[in-house]
Amino acid sequence: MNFPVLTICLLAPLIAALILIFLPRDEERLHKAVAAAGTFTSLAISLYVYFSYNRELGGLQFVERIPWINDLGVSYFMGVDGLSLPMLLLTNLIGFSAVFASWNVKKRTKEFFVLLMVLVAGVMGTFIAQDLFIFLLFYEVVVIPIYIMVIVWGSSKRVTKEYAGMKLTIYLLIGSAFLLASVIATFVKSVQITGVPDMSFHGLGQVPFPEQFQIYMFLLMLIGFGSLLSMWPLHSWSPDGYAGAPTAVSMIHAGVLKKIGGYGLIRLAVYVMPAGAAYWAPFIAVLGIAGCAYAAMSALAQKDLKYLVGYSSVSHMGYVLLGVAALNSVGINGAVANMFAHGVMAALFFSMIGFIYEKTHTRWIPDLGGLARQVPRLAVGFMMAAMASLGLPGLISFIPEFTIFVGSFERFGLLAVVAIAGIIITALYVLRAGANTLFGPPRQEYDDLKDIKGPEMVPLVVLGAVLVVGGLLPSLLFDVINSGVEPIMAHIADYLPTAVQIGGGY
Amino acid sequence: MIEFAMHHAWLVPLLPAVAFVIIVFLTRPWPRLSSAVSIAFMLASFVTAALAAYGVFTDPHFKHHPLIYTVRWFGMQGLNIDVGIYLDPSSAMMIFMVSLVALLVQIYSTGYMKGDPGYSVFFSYLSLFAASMLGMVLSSNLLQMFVFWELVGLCSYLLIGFYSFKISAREAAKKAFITTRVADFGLLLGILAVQIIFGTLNFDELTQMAPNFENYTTAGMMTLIAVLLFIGPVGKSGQFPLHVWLPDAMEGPTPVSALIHAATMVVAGVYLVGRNMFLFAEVESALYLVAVTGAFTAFFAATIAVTQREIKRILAYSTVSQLGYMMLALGVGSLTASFFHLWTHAFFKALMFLAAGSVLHALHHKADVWEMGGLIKKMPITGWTFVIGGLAIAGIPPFAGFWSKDEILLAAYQSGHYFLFLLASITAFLTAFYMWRMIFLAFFGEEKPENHPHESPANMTVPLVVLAVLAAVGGLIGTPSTPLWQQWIYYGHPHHIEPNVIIMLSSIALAAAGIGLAYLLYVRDKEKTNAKDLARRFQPVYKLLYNKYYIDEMYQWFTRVVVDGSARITYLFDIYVVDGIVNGSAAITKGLGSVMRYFQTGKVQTYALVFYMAVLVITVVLAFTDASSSVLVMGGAE
Amino acid sequence: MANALGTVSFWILSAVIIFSALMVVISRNIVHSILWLVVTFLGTAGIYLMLDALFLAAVQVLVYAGAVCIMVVFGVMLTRRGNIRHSNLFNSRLIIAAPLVGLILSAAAYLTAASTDNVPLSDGKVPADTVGSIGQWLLSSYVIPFETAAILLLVALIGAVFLAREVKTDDRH
Amino acid sequence: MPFDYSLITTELIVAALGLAVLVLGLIAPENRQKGLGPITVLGLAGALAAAVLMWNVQGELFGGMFVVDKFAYFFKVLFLSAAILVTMGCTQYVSNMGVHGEYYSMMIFAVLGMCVMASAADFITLYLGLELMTISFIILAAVNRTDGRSVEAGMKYLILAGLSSAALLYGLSLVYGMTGTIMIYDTAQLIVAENISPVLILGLAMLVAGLGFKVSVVPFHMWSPDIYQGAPTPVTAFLAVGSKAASFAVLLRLFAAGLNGMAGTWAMLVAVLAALTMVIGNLLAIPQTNIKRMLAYSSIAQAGYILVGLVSANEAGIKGVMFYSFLYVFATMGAFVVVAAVYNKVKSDEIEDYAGLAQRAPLLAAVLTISMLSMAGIPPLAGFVGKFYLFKTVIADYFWLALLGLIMSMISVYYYLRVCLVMYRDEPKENTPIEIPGNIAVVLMVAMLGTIILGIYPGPLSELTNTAAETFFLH
Amino acid sequence: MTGISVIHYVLLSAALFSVGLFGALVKRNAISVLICIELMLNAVNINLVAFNRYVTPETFVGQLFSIFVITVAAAEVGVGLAIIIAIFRNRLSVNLDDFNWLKW
Repeated sequence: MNFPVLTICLLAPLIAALILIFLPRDEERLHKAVAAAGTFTSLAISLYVYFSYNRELGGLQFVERIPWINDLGVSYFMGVDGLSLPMLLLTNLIGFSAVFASWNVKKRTKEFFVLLMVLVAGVMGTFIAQDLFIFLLFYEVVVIPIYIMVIVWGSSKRVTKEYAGMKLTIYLLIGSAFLLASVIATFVKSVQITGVPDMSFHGLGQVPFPEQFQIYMFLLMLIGFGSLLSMWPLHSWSPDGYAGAPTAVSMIHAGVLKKIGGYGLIRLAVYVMPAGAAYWAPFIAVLGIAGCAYAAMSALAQKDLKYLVGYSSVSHMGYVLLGVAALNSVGINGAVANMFAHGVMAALFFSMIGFIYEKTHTRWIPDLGGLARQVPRLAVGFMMAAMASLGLPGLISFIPEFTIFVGSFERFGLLAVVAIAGIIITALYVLRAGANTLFGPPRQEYDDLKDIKGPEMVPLVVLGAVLVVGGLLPSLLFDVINSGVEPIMAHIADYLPTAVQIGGGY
Repeated sequence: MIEFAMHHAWLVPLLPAVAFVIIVFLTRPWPRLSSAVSIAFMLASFVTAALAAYGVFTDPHFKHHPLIYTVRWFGMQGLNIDVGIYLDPSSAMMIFMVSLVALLVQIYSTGYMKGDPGYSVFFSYLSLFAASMLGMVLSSNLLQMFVFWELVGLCSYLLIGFYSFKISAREAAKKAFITTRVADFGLLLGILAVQIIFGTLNFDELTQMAPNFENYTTAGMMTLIAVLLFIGPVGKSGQFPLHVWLPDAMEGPTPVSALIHAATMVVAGVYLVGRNMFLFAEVESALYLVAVTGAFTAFFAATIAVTQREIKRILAYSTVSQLGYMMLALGVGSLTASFFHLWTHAFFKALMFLAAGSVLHALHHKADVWEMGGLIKKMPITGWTFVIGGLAIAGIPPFAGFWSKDEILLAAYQSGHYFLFLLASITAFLTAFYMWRMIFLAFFGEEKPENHPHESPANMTVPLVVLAVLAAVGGLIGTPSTPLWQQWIYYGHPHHIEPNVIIMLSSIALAAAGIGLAYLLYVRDKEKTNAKDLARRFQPVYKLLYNKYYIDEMYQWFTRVVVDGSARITYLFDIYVVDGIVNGSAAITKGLGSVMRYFQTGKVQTYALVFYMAVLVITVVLAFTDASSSVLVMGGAE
Repeated sequence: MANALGTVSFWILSAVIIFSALMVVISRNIVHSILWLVVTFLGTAGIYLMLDALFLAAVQVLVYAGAVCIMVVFGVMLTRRGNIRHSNLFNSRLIIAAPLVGLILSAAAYLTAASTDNVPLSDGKVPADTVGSIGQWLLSSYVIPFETAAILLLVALIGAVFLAREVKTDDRH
Repeated sequence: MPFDYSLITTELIVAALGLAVLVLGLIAPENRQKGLGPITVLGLAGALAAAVLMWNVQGELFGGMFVVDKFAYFFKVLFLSAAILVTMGCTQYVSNMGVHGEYYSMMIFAVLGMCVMASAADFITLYLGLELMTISFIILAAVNRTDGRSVEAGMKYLILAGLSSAALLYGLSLVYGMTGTIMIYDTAQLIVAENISPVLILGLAMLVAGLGFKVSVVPFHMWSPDIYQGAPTPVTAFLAVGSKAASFAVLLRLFAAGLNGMAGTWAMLVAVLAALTMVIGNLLAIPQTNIKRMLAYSSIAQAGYILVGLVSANEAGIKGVMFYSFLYVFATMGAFVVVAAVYNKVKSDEIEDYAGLAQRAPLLAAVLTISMLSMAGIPPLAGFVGKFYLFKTVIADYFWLALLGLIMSMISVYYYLRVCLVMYRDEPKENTPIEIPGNIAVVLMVAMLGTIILGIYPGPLSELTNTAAETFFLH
Repeated sequence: MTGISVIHYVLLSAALFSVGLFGALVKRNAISVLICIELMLNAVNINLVAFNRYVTPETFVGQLFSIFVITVAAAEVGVGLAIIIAIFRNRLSVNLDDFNWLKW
């Protein structure tokens, strides 16, 4: 593949951002159109890539590789495999939807969409970079635009948006400091061992790191990626952050940005440090389970919709961790798929909450009620997201969750039961929120609300369609993911403990 | 044609699903069109189902070799899941029954729901429900079954909450969903365990493996799996102690109660246990649990039903009770009896609900039977069909319910669970009593002047009549003299239970006694003084029953105090401890900065002082710690 | 004999230097301080003489004892305010500074004394033509520092003039 | 002894330029004084061109007293670029101040001092270069005589620089006494780990203190916030970049080359000082309300990061220092030029007066943001790559230091973002846009693009610093 | 020279340096501090000259060094006094502790 498809995909939003910079300030519609065009291009390309990816062949495809920094062994190495592909698609689905979810932004639209485009491009970059260094370059690109978007366009509730934004930013950055330290150490060690600097994931994966070293490094990476993934107890930025952020940011952050944590955990930590992974897996599982249960319980106590979804996403990331910790094909498949599923679902959720907030100026559940009558389409979107959140079969998140359960149940047995029990609590809070927001007697003050229409429908249509299609045809997702997970599992197989099995063989 | 239907049985669930999509995306603005689409597709589905069922029931080959065809759904190393169709006599019977009832209910709904603003939506939900239910019935593996299982749950949720602006409907829907969700947790665990132990979820493979389960796991684990799997049905089929949602589910429109909460969805649990008989049959104790749960539920619900006042609630408890019967039958190992009762119950209970709906329709949703009376005169079709249903459920021959209930009692008796048999028999008496109590109160006796009932339109009465016919004759295929049912639907090998005349007669007697007592209390005694007297005399018992043993209150207490309380505690822990640590370290960092800046006094000689102090410290530390300097060497050996 | 003389003169000069330096610090009157400073500088020049650095001794006397001290006196005069007798007081740091400096001195003295044997002593003779040699060095090997020093002096000159100049009101446009 | 003048072309050009500007400043009429800025820029550009063209011409003068290697060239290019940027970016600030000739000539002489320092391979040259630079800066700091703060800054710098010079000299004299040479590369041979005079420990402490003062290492840093705040902004900028880089050049020569034999003694010390510097610099930056003071603390922290490169005292470390110093030029210049530009309009350096800058002057806000984030080491900006190179050298032996450095640099984002908060969130107090003259815009664009490009594509600079670092130990 | 070695000179230098430092730390008057710095530089010079005499008598490295130190010291005093005069105009004080506008 000579044509640099991925680079173009990456550049499209950046070019849109560049165009936006030179547009006049008050052409709001134009800003939105440009942003939509930019993200649409990326979406179209990533759809093309997704469906033309050769699943039988597997491995890295659409590869572009240019030497970049010789003494660090860095190359501009872009490519997609079964792991990155769903994430790429997810990014663009959500990026595209986020533009439309922000359709009603009135204040300083130009800056808003410039930052949004940078955000989308940054996230995209992490998923298609196959070189650790390039990955890191993109890893934090997004933090600052997010901060600015939160403080300018965000909203304050329990905490001020300034606090939320700062907490989010600093928390993630400090987490990433651990990651960076481990990356540098890994690199130095790899040069020591092989003598040849190579920063590509593949190259690092081939280095036989000493086991003790792997164990230390994995822990650091776990802290780094774990805080991004809002692993319990490193999650406390998450609910506050989402609550403070404007809709588009919440969508992208909960939808894809968080997933970088899980993605990195698999792509870097597990792949390069398999012995470390094997060592820490039970620990991760415990944290994952704790996260599931704890965040679900916290979500139950929430009255603010965004907090609710914020805690809910912490809870869902617990499942992802659990899947990763299972360290078997099924678990990791499920983890990746669940990241995709949760991304779509959370984005839809946040976009709907965003519309609700925009229209009613409140997210406080007791102040809402009966909206299903007044804004039925919004209610449909909300309920779809809610149902996906509680893992309703037929929507995208059930099969991934099931897969995670299979994978983790196999390894952790009864421990996993706690996590599975989380689905009950999830159902409880999600349904309560849905019921108290949408159902019940309609309130007079909301009688003249306008239902979402036109461009506002895009998030619902796009993400809703993915929710349903992914739920009905999970193989669309799993075949791709599996083609990426299999090589990783084959690579790390030697380091893994034999599975704790229930009963005899299976 | 028949061949086509059998090999395209996936059309049976697909057709209503298509109807759902069409209504949602195209015809929603046109209510009549929507209902037409829905009914047309349902009819097509019914025809296909009927043909397929006909195909199955004409070829004995299928008794032991179900027709299975699957396609890959998704998979990876270690987990491969197919979707497919599993057509055997049981599922053939089910799709026939479900599609028929669904069709009738849809027709009925054109009348009942007329003018409702959510008319199209209602039909779309009904279609979706039919699709899910049929899909569940035809599932070829446990996961697929679970998927549809949950989807019917969703439809149930949506339909219970159809009048979502009513707080009661909203709460009932939520309750239904969450209660069944709790149960599904167990089911899911069971499925996971099956997957992990046997490596497959396909029924056909599992059927082969289950008898040799020792190769895979221990008996204890098998029991555990069976119990876990049973938890799902406990929730879905309203068994004690997860029955609480079912009576509340009556907040939905009455056709929904008829279709979902009487005839089809609630029997899904029974069907699931039946479908997995190969697992349950291997572990005696699990089966016994099923039996006990069933019998107790049957009795327990019946006692509650005795005191209830709202027509649909009485029917709901009766449903719970009848579901208990079915479970009991399964538990004593008679799939035949269980499914037979499932089949007959579907007709008479659907009939009664629809008739009740007709009544409510006429009385503008006045539900208390005590405020009705003499309706049979104004609403003859509704009334008499209801009576047929009442006879059927009470177990009066030759109505359908008699045969199936008799089969159950017989099975219970013959399996040696005499106590359960006794319980079931008492329940039969209670059933007859409370059912006829309702009928007498509502349809006979004096008319209430404030009511202005009128007979419902034809599109509502025709389904009633059809169902009444089925309720009357539906059991005739399983009488001791014509044991067609017993020859087709069974687990393992056909049961040839010798009819036991004593049991038959005693059950008739109990039914008659129940009806008679109801007659005495509520028809003969015009002022109902005796009934009221009884209620007063046994005030504590009456209150206990009337308040459904306070189980709802217990659950409410549990959720409010235990669940919400611990949620609250978790949240407080989160914002004060977890977040407190975060904010605390931030505050410490900031505080350090703010404090230390005051060392920066702005006085130049202070800076110089610090400077040389540092020089001193460095010198001293280096001189006295550094091994490479010769200072230490001098002080040491040299 | 020469040794004894050298030893005696070293101790005397040292005593003078340290005493006068202490007086520089202790004097409450800045003018006295400056006078004591001159003494210190002269003492240092004596040390230089002992160390065969004749040219340097001359420079010391001319530059330090002469030019610098005069300059400082001018500085004092230009900034005189209030009572000259109390123009050179201690500040409150005394209590910390005194032990600090004492410790530094002890550390330095200890380390210095400990290194007696480490000094790479040389037996070479000092060339007779001190001044000539220094001139040679300065303009050959040390030309870059020399030129740099020249520029430095220029900078200092310009800077001093610039800074000490009265700010005219029309300086700012 | 052959004397190859071509080796000191750069210094000669700078010296000549300094004298020329001085003279022109004295004779030019008041209204023409503004022309000195462009002349300075052109002259420095000439010197820069010379340095770049002479990249491959290497050699030593006077038996190694004055070393002209790629390491030196690299730093000269750095000083000159910084000087050009700061001169170009702050012409308006300077003319508002009303001092031209003296200012520009002092600036140029400071550059000269730095150039001498970069090449100095003996104590005397080193000391004189250092003092030339220092005295120029003392005058520059006080150059705005009408502003009490400026003079106070000069005063403080004078006293403290004098005290630190004394320490440095004392240290140098001890090294000289214990080795008998003042040539840095000769001391390397004479001081070996097995035989270290005790008094060298004192000397070492004094040297660390003296040079640590210049690069503002905690606890020798206390001057810098006051002086950075008080001095005129361009001076602060140049002080932060030039003085610091030159002192690092000297520090490297003196420690990594000259005292390499004592590395066992000072490596841990430097590591601890680096850690202290990072922590204190960042923590004290947090409560600041004046942007210059905040940047001063931040630049203290930066010195801590750069010092990490010294700990390993090998080529990789030197390369890290060079790389970081270079990108630090762009970041610091970007930030301070913005500060100067804002001061021209707003007449304040308080952070709260930056309210709404993003709306009044998006470019200024963007450049300030990017510069600060680069200092914090946020990818994909240059600072990240620089930190990568620096911490890479110590991670194997001083893992805690690397981790601490990374954590502290993330904490630093906190106070940088507070500036962003004010700039982006708040509404401007007055809504007039701030026009940005062409020259400032050019500087800003250079700084911004430099920061971004070095971050995204650091390959070429990395190669360059590699070759330059290779020359370091060749003498 | 049995009695007096280079170490004596170095010790003398250390003492003088300390006295100078002490003065620089504790005097209020800026000019006095300046003087004390000169004392410290003088101490260094003693060191340099002594080492020159004992370590490298043939070359004049140490002496040259001290000549440059004297030069620089003179320049420093010049600039220093100028600044003191400038700040005196501004604040009417030469007490260093008064110059604390820039702090924290």
